[in-house]
This record gives sequence, C-alpha cells and structure tokens, in this order.
Amino acid sequence: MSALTDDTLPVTPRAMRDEMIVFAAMALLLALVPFTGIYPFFVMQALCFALLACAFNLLIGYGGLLSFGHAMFLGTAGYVTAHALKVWALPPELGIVIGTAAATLLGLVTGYISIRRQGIYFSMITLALSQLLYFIYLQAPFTHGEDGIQGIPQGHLFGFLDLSKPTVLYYVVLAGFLGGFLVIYRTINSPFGEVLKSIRENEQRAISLGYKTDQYKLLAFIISGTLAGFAGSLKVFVAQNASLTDVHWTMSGEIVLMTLVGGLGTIFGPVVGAFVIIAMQQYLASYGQWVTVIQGVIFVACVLTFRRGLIGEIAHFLRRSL
Amino acid sequence: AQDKTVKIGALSDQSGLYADLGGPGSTLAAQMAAEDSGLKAKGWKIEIVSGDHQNKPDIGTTIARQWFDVDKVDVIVDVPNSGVALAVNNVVKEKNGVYINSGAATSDLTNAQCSPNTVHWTYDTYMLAHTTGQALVKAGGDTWFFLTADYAFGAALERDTTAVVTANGGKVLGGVKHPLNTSDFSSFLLQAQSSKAKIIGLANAGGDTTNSIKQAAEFGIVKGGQKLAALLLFLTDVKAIGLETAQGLNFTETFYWDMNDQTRAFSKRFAERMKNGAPPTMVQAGVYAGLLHYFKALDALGGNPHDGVKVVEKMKAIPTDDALFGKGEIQPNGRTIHTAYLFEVKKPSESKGPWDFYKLVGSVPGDQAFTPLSESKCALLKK
Amino acid sequence: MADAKLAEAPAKAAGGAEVLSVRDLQAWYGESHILHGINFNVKAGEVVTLLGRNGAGKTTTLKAVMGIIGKRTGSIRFDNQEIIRASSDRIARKGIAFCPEERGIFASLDVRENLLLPPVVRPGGLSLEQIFALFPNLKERLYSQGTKLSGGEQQMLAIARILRTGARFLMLDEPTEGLAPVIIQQIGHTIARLKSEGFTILLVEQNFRFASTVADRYYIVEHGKVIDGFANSELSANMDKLHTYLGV
Amino acid sequence: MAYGGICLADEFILETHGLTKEFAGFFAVRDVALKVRRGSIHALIGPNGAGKTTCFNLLTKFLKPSAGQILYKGQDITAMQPADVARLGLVRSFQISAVFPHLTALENVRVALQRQHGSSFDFWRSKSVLDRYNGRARELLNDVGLSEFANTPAVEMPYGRKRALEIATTLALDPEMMLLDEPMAGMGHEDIDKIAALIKRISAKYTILMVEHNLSVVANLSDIITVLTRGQVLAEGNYADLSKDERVKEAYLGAGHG
Amino acid sequence: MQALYAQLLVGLINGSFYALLSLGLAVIFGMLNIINFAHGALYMMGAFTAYFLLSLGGLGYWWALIIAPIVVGIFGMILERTMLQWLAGLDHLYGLLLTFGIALIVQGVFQNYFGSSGLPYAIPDYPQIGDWRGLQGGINLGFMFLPIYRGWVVIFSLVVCFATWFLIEKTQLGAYLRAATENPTLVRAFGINVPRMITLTYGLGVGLAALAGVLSAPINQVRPLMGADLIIVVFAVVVIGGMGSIMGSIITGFALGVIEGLTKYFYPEASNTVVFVLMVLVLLVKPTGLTGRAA
Ligand SMILES: Nc1ncnc2c1ncn2[C@@H]1O[C@H](COP(=O)(O)OP(=O)(O)OP(=O)(O)O)[C@@H](O)[C@H]1O
Ligand SMILES: Nc1ncnc2c1ncn2[C@@H]1O[C@H](COP(=O)(O)OP(=O)(O)OP(=O)(O)O)[C@@H](O)[C@H]1O
Ligand SMILES: [Mg+2]
Ligand SMILES: [Mg+2]
Repeated sequence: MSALTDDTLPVTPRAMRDEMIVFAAMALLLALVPFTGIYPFFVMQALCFALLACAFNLLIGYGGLLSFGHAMFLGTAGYVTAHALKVWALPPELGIVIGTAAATLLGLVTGYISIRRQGIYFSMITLALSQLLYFIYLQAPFTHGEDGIQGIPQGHLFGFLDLSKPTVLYYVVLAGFLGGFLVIYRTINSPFGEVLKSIRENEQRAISLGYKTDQYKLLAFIISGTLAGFAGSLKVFVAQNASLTDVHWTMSGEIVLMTLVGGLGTIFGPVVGAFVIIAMQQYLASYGQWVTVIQGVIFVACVLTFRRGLIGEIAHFLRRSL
Repeated sequence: AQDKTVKIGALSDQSGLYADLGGPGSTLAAQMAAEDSGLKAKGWKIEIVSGDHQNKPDIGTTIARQWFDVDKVDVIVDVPNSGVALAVNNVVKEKNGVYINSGAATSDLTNAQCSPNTVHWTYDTYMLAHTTGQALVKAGGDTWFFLTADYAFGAALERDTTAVVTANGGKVLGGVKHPLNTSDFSSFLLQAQSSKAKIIGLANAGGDTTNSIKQAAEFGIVKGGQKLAALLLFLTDVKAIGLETAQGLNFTETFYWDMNDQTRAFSKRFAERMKNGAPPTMVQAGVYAGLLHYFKALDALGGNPHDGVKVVEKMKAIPTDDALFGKGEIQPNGRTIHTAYLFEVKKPSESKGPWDFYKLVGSVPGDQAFTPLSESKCALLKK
Repeated sequence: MADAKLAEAPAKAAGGAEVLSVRDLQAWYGESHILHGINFNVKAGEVVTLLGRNGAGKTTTLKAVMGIIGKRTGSIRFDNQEIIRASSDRIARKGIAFCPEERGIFASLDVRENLLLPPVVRPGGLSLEQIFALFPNLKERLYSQGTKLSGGEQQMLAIARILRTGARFLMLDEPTEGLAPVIIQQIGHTIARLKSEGFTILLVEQNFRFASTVADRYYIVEHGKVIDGFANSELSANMDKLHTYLGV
Repeated sequence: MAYGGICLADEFILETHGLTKEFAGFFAVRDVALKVRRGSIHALIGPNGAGKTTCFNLLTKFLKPSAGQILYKGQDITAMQPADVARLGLVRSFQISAVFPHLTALENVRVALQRQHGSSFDFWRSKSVLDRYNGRARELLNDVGLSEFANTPAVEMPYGRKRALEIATTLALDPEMMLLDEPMAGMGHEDIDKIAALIKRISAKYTILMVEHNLSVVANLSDIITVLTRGQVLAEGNYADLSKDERVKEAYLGAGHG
Repeated sequence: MQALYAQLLVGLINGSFYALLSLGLAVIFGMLNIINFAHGALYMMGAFTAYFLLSLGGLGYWWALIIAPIVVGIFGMILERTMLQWLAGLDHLYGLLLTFGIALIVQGVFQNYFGSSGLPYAIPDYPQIGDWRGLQGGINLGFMFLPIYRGWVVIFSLVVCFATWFLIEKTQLGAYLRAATENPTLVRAFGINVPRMITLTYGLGVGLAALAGVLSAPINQVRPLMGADLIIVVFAVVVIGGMGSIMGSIITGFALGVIEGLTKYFYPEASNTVVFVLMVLVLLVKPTGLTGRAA
C-alpha cells in the first residue's frame, strides 16, 4: 500500500477524548482573539483557509484521494456568493447557502467525472477540471474577468448581525469554521468514515465485500467540495471581493501546502498549516520577491524532513492521534 | 500643533509579472519623491513601507487594511494588476485614505468604480487605445486587425481602439480572440497576415504581447509590410524582446526616460540606485510624480494629512506640474491627465545605449487622450 | 539435451567448502526487531532448508542475506567475504540469486522480458531452451503480460528467471506454494538436478513433504532464532521434535 | 437453506452454461458447465493456468465472460456488477491475500459486518455505533484462531494469518456461498488443519466452492471435485474416483499419487 | 481551405513541443513514478542556459542544443541524488509536492535575478550557405509562409522522440527501467544498480525538458515563468496519452497540437480549454488514457 498511509495513520487507536480536549482549547483560543489585539482580519482569512484545508484533508487523509483542483470549489462558491450579494442583493445567509450549494453541485458533477479514476489520474483530472473552470470564469461576464467582483456589501446576517463590524464578522466566521470543522470530524469518525478508510486501503477487497466504492468516494468528494465551498462563501465576507486567483491552480497548490505543513490525515494539522502559510504570506510580504522561494523551500523541507507535518510529528512523538 | 507625519505604503507586485515595471523600482521612486519633496525641511516626518500583493486581491486587501488599521498608513501608491487595484480601491475608500494608483490599466478606477479617495496617475486602457489608434490612423494606418486577449481587459482595449479607428476614418478588417497566456501565436498571426490589414493591433499584455511580437517577426510580418501596434507595452518589455525583434513596433506611453533634460536627470539618479541599473518605467515615474503632487497638497494643507478625501480634494485643486509628466490636472473623477506619446521602437543600428529604444512618432494632448469627462461614468461627477 | 548442457557446468565441489555462513544475524523492519541472532551455514553443493512456523522469520532471513532489509547486524560471509554491509546489487553480482515468496513478476513486462530481466552475472546459467524444457507453460505464454499469468505460472517464471543468471547460489522462498502436484514434482526434480550440477540451494518451505525429498539438511527457525538443525539422514530420529516445532 | 433435492432449481445454488473467457485469442476458460450443489463443498482443481482463478473472476463478475451464462439461485447474474453479486450473498476471497493493511484485524472484520448491517453511508453519526459489532467480530476472529491478533494491524501479521483474517472477513458477510481461492496457500500445517476444520464447520451453513492445490485438504474436505485443464472440464467426481483416473493423474496429480 | 492546411501545419509544429515535454514527463513518471512538477521550470532553465551560453560564453544555438540539456540534466541528477531519491517507495503525492516546491524555488530565484519579462534570444543565423542564413527566414509554401526554424523544430523533435521511444521500449535498459518502477528492491537484488540507473533516467527526462527549452528560446520569450503555465497543458497531454506511456505521449503531443491548431482556427476562444475538455472525454471513455497500461 501507499506509504502515505504508513506515515499518516495514527499509531494508536484514535483517542477521541484527547481530540475533543484539543478542539475545546482551539475554540477557546480562537474565541479570545479579538481581546488580544491580534489583527482579526488576518485570523479570519486564516480561518477560511483552515476550513478549506480541512475539507481537502478529508479527501486525501481519509479517502486517499489527492485533489489538485480544490480551488475550484473555493472560487465557485466565492463567485456565486459575491454575485448573489452584490447583484441580486440577497441577504448574507442566503448568499452563503447559494454559494455553498453551487459548490455541492460542482462537487457532484466533477466528482462524477473524476472519482472513477485512480491515484494520480484523479489528481490530474481534478487539476484539469479546475483549470477548465478557470478559463470559463476568466471569460464569463459575471465574474468580471481579471478585475473580479469588487466592493461586495457585507450586510446583516439574519437581519441583525452587522457583518461590517469586524468583531461581529469575526465571530460569525469563527462559528462557521468551528461548525465546518465538526462536520468533518464527525464524518471521519462515522461509520461512513470507516468504510472510506477501508476503500483507501484495498479497494478490490472492499468491492468484493459488496461495497459500491464509487458511491462512497463520490459522497466524500461532495462533502469535501461542499465544505470547501462553504469556506469560499465565508471568505467573500472577509475579503469583500471574489477574484480569479481563488480558482487558479496555484491556489490548489497552496491548499495542498497548508495541509502538508500541518500534517496530512491529522485532524488539526490543516488548521495549523493554514495559519502558518497565511501568516507567512502576510508577514513575509516585506521580503517581497522571496516569498515564492520560501514557499518552495517549505514544500521541499516538509517532504524531505517532516513528512508528517507539524501536527503529525507532534502526534507521532506523543503517540496520539491529533 | 499640526500633525506632520505621513506614512506611505508602496503596494506592488514584488515578485511576479509586474515586478519589473513596478516592484522594488516603485518603492525607490516613492523614496526619491519623499526626498525631493522638501517636506522634511519643513518639519514633516515621512515614512515608507512596501508590500507584495503577489497579484492576489485578497492579499492586497488584507495588507491594505492592515496598513490602515495597524500601521496607520495614509497613502497607498502603485498597485499594478487591475484586479488588485480595484480591490484595494474599495479598502482605501472605506478607510478614507489616499490612493494614488500608477500601475493599473483599468479605466474603471475613474469610471464605474471611481472614489473620492483615488487618483489614477500615468495611464489607462482608454488612453492607450485612444492615442495609439488615433495617431496611427492619422499616419496612414487605416486598416486594422486585432489580436485580442480573451478577457475583460483585452475586450476593453479592442473596443476603445475600434471606436477611435472608425471615428478617424479607418476600418477594422477583423480580429481574433486568443486565450490568456497563450504560448504560441502562429495560428493567429497567420490569420492576421492573410487579412492584409496595415496595422495589427495587439490588445493583450505581458507575456502574450512579447510572444506575439517575437513570433510576428519570425513569420516575417513586419518585413512583409504590416505594422504591429502594441496597445500596452512597457520599456521593460522592449528590453526583453530585444531591438532586433521589436524594431518598428508602435505603442503609447506617457513617460520615457529620454524625453528631455529633466527626465534624463531624474532617470540617471534613479538608475544609479536600482539594482540592475535600469531607468524608470512609466509606472515608476508615475509613483514619483503622483507622490510629489501629493506632497504639494500636504504642504498646502500645512498638516493633518489623515483625512483622505480632503487631501485628494486638495490634490485636485492644484494643477499638476512636474519634471516627468509636464503640466496637467487631476479631473474630478480622479483621472490625472497629461500628454501621451506614440513611440516607435528603434532599429538596432539606431540605438546608442543599453536603454536607448524609442523614437517619438507623435503626441496627443492630455485632454484628447483621456476619457472626456462627458463620457465618464463616475458617480462623483453627478453631484 | 538439457542434461548435456547441465553436465558442462563445473563439477560439484567435493566435500563442500562453506559457501555461506551466517553468524548472529539480527534484523529489523522499521522499529520491530524480527531476527534475534540467526546462525547457520551452507556448504557448496548442498540443499539446505529452513523450516519454521508462519512468521518465524524465514523470509526475513533470506532477505537479510540478500541485503534488502533496512537494518541488519551480525555477520554474513559468502565465499569468505563479509557482505553484511554490501548493497543488494553487489551481493547479487557475487553470485546469489533470490526468488521471493511473493514472486515479484513485473506487470509492465511481458513474460519474455521478465525472463530475460535479471542480468547474467557469470557464465554457466541455463539457456532458454533448457528453461522451456523445464517449464513448458512459459513458452506458450511468452508474450503475455507478466502478471496475467496464473498464480502457478508466475511461480514458475520467478524460478526460471534466476536460473539464467549463472548465480551458483540460489535462495528459493516457498517455491512450491500454489503449484499443482505435477509441477511440484517437476520442481523437485529440477532442484535435484541443479544440486547435482553443483548449484547450492537455500530453501524456505512450509511443505515439509516436499522439502524432505530434496533437502540435505534442515534448520528450524523460531521467533527469529535458529533453534535446531539436523541432516536428512537424522530425519526419522528427529521426527518427534519436528512435530512439536512445526505441528506437522 | 436447502434440504436435499426438494426441487431441481433449488438443488443447485450456482450453475454456469457455456462459460467462456477469451483473452486476445487465448481461451482461459472454455465452455464450462459447472453445477454447485447447495450446501456442498465443491473443489475446483487443475494444473496451474487451467483457468480456475479466471473462473472465479467470472463468477464474481470481476471479469466479464466472453460467452455463457451464470445462474445463481436461479437468477441470471451474468450482467451484474461485482458489488451487487456480493450483496446477493456470493462472496469471494482472493488468491493473493486481500486485507485492509492498516486496519486492525478487528476493524477488518467490522468493515464487513458493517456492510452487512447497513449504516455505511451515515457520515453524521459517530462511529461508536459500530462498537455493537465488536462482539460478533471477536467471535469470528476466534473461529479462525486470531483472537490474540484482534488489535494488530493486518500489515504486521504473518502471511498465513492474513489468509485466516480474510476468511473471517468473508464469513462476516454471512454469505450463502463462498468462493475460496487457495485458502491454505502459504500456511503452516497447524493453520491448515485449523482452517480445514473451520471450513468443514461452516460448510454446514454455507455452500463452498474452492480452489486448492493441497491434495490432502481437497481429499478430506470436498464432496465433489471438478478438474479443469486448459480452460475445460476434464473430469468431475469424488476424490477416490478421480485419483484413479489416468487423465487426471497425468494432467494434475503426477506420478506420485493414486 | 489553404488556410486550413496552414493551421494544420502550424499545429503540428506546436505539437512537437508538447511531444518533447510530455515525453520527458512520461519518461520520468514511467520510470521513477514521479509527477515531475518541476518540468516547466527545467524547461525554462534550458532556455536560460541557451541564453547564458550565448551572452556569457558566446556559444550559439547549435552549441546550446547540445550543452544545455547536459547542463540541466546534470542539475536534474543532482536534484535526484540529493532529494528525489529519498522518496523512493513513497506515495506519488510526495514526488509531486517535492517537485512542485523545487519549481517554486527555481522560478522564484530566476525571477529575482532576471525579472519576469524575460530576455531576448534570436533565431540562429549560421551556418550560412548560399542564401540560407542559418535557420532564419522562411519558405513560401504557397498556402503559407513557413519559417524555416519551425520546420526544423518538427523534424528534430520527431527524431528525438523516436530515439527516446526506442531506448525505453526496445532495449534491455528500458526493461530494467520499467521493472525498477514496479519493484526497485527486487531489481536491485538481481544485481542492477538501480539508484544510479534512476538518476540517469531522471537526467534524461530533464534533459529532454531542457532541449525543448532551447528549441523554444528563439520562438518564445525566455522568461522565468515560460514553463509554469505550459506545464499544466503538458500534464493533460501525458494523462490523455496514458501516464508513463512513451508512445502515447508522443502521439498525443503531436495530435493535441493539431487539434489545438484547428480550434484556434474555428473557435479560438476555446483553444486553451480544448485540451482539458478532451482529457475529460478521453478519461470518461478510457480511464487509463489512450495507450495506458492497465493500472
Ligand atoms: N514489512 C514488515 N513490517 C513489519 N513486520 C513485518 C514485515 N514483514 C514481516 N514482518 C513480521 O516479521 C515476522 C517474520 O516474518 P517472515 O515473513 O520472515 O516470516 P516467515 O517465517 O517467512 O513466515 P511465512 O511462513 O508466513 O512466510 C513476522 O512476525 C511478521 O509479522
Ligand atoms: N487478464 C488476462 N489476460 C491474458 N491472459 C490471462 C489473463 N488472466 C489469466 N490469463 C491466462 O489464463 C490462464 C488461466 O489463468 P488462471 O489464473 O485462471 O489459472 P489458475 O487455474 O488459477 O492457475 P493457478 O493454479 O496457477 O492459480 C493462464 O494461462 C493465464 O496466463
Ligand atoms: Mg515467508
Ligand atoms: Mg489461480
């Protein structure tokens, strides 16, 4: 079997209690952010990417499927939400629902095409599909091509939460992130998650046991795409724009990078990875030209020296699943 | 006492496609503007920070927002890449800062998305299309064929140029839309060649433009008697293509280092401080000139530079006049107008130095080159 | 015809100098310590069989000799040279050939390519005709994809391809697994013939009945150690012990 | 379940007619008519390359027949998908052992139990609902002698144990009919006896079709044996008869037997 | 109609770049099981090496054609020895990520030193025989003006492609390589120095990328990002052709050039997307690509 699983699977049976404690600690820390003077927009952005990376991780870490096109969900949901808010003037909650639903639909279609392909074919076909979508968005009038959709109104969530107030927005984004995270966590630790793992391990055998593996993989793909889309919809409120960069393949690469840095197949790794990478982009911005080089070095270093990622290494050291 | 500290944020693409025409050079231009403003002597404290938006709108907006919220930046300059430029435009407006954009081509900045906090210096798509189209038709290039990048930017360039060409009695024989980032243009060039148009207009940018020029040379298009007109081209692009290939190419800029003694003097000082010894591009020149004008406004205000709308109003009130762009004005929609020039790339034999590339073919006064106020879709004008 | 060819091979080393001697061999898979000190030796021209229960460490021993186990300590001397630290390609070129338990047939190669894959390390190997005489099935399926062969055919192919290389020391890991009785008999003949021509063979077997028809000596492996050893002639005397060791 | 030959359609749980598989001109299986009696242990033997595994693959739909028909419990399953066939209660094991390497033995078995009892698509429920299968899973592991391996990842188990685990997993599906491809291959004697006893025991409940080269196992276990050579049925009968059959001796058993 | 012929020919020329690049990728994937994301960056390095040879060493195009693949190939072998080697036996994913990182580094460094707009490189104007000025100029074919350089590219690529195919599919070396992909441990245990062979193979694949880079330098701008976007298309070519299949990627490379050329003629807006659409269609019908071996 693939060495990916060798490295990433927990050495001891999952200790759900540990994980819940860590989760509570994480939620608490994040809830305190507005009182610390840390710049909230940075954290909000990181939260959106963290959710995105978690959604991606569901597919690779637990389904063994490396999607190199996850940016398409982020971007699609972003565009749809942005359009709904700006042009149709819908309230935020509807904008989010529509954007996320668009990602679900996209997941269904692209999943149907890609899921029956194995391993690296799957990566390549997702990459190609997202690139196809990129070119479509580049030319479609409603996305405004290179200029993107700008100046999106944030509005009032449920009519009373004023999202243009940073603190309100922050807690809304945080709630969205935690909700999405819990959905993923539950999925991993559900009967469905168990089947998913066995499919990753030995698909032929799973078939011979009577599992229609394509259906399971498709469902995993759709869940992952939906949550990635949800992250994209949330991000619209933070960035107040929707642009092509979110659909470009380099974004898909960044998602992989975040997950890898944090730890593929770990629960909390993608979150940590997303924060690290976003922080790097923000704070290394003054190093200007070297940012891509530094990113490249991190990729290489991760793959060569700590393949388990930050959280993965810690978990391995503690012999716990995190 | 008057508050006399200002902070300038040079937000640019430091590593990507636009790093050569903006990037570190723009930061340098901002520094030189601060030094040359003479404000220090008058008790001002000027600080400059720079950032890399990596051509991503959300990184651009986060940096901008953080600059305003945390670092207390007053003015953001440069910002090439239309997508990022428009995104930042919204942030500056929200935070009531000052935005002097010199790097972006989109004319939306002073039309549909204009803002009381924004000054758009240097150039825009309307001006490029207009100047190149008008000057070339007048010089006899009355039949056109377009190679257009297939997205909003290319379409805008083609549309605006077509309008000028026909208005001046020329004719558009056809065109072909190519996808962004095409590496091979031979198919399109063959179509352009067989159209027999006198002018082949390149309504694209960056690598697409340089590659189409290079391959046009290969297919003997210029030798065959047709002319190439690049609608958006920078000094650095010409350098990259090389004179051998680029010779005879027409295009518009609003600044060239070798225009007169003043531009030469500035460029010499600038080049000495650049890592690769390059003279300023028009974008970098725009950063310098735009900031100088901003400082003039501050000087006139005497202090308290933190109310963006007020500062921009002051900037609009003073006519512009600097060594690099000459005399001009900032229109109510935020558009700076100044003379635009049509250049042609020299033959290698005519070039006398490493950056001696252009010869001047014609010029169009600012009020004819840029969007007339009557056509501007800016909401600020409707007051 | 085949016999004539085999007869040309160098005569069997009389008395049998020690070809392989393994002392205190320890080996690890990652962190798990599998071999805890294996000691045995093989003399030239002998057929030596390692017996033991599932998971005793027989396969691991062969792999350690071949140099394809990450971490190993102790001493392995082949032809009086220490090879414990040599890389597996160098060990192979010294004249040891290995037929793995899982057969290792290459899917991207056809049968012929699989057969011709191992490079000839020294003269004296079997010719293709000799091999086809031993395993006629292979000749029939020569241009099939390697892994499209039936399980048993793959086993034949795996044995056949190392006979070509000229290596005089063969390590066969459960060569009869999954083979039909007729073929097992054939393999028994083959081993006997190879032995008579001076090949030295280290065999791992579960099929004790088969092993007893070809082996000169046995070693019993248990929990990563060699716990006993005796010659074929002492077999009947040791039958009881064998029962307890192997549960035969 | 079946009791004696009550009615003919019921007597044979699996039937094939003219089953043929051709690989680019090579007939791996040719015109095979197989009848497996309900409740019997039916062995399929034959020299290597005779087409036994191919036959299995055809029966379980991992390969599409070039021609012929497969009837399972009177129903034509020729055009079905592998997973559907498994759901009908026709489950196979693989010749090269097939387990989920990084799941523990217990989890391996549980995956099968879970399929059997549904809830496999529930991504919103906690997996602790699966704990109710633990008891049955342990029972099954115990049956194949793997109790002490319950928490060992399959990858770390010795070869023979993996085979046993595979059987336990197959049993977990509570199939009506099991196809076992060389279940004893690579096992030590002890294990062989264990598994043989196990097969004997479960044959009271299930119909078993197996491929096996270990003759003593075949002789002891099977009610009826079909001998396949070159893709075709050579002979059929019980062990005593077949071992006297010259053709079978020549093609399969070799000189030492009979 | 004549215009159509011209488009077909032009498409074929383009296809030769796809073929060369995807060939290199296929060699590396087929033999090392690595999706070489750095391929575009190495292609770019090939073009830059040609530029350096000319501007620093005064060595022209013909020299570059030989030296650049060797130089870049050696660089590739160093990469393999120092990094990729450690990934043997791991999931494909890691090779992809590592080479992705390498691509970022290489492109970033080049961008820092040479900017993003690129450097000029002219079509060689020697040897001069009679009226011929090297590969400059063109021939009027009646239905189109064919630059001589383009003709040269097609012929040269065909030769290189065929030679590589022969080496890998028809020689014993090729058999070693293919076997080593599946089970390097065992091949090594047969007495073959697998690590060295793999290093050389990576060098070969990388050299092919560099060669394509040199070939394209006179046509395309020599820019740090010249390979970055191309690479995705080339991936698609490799997938359509069947990953790891040498002949598949060659044929698909040329065919795709032609199809793209036709799209540029009939519906240019779609010429960037046609390859991806094609890929989806092919994979829907044939999961392993046109000539892929069964997974
Ligand atoms: N890759 C591996 N990683 C970890 N442990 C392993 C690995 N391969 C084998 N083992 C363990 O090493 C021990 C010895 O295995 P080995 O394969 O040498 O046994 P064997 O005697 O050949 O058994 P068999 O008769 O089943 O082939 C077993 O306990 C097995 O579980
Ligand atoms: N996919 C395939 N393509 C081509 N030939 C095949 C394929 N699968 C099997 N064969 C051939 O069909 C024949 C029958 O193979 P099969 O695996 O059914 O044999 P078997 O009876 O199971 O043998 P064994 O006892 O050795 O496992 C063999 O000669 C094999 O080479
Ligand atoms: Mg073994
Ligand atoms: Mg079989």
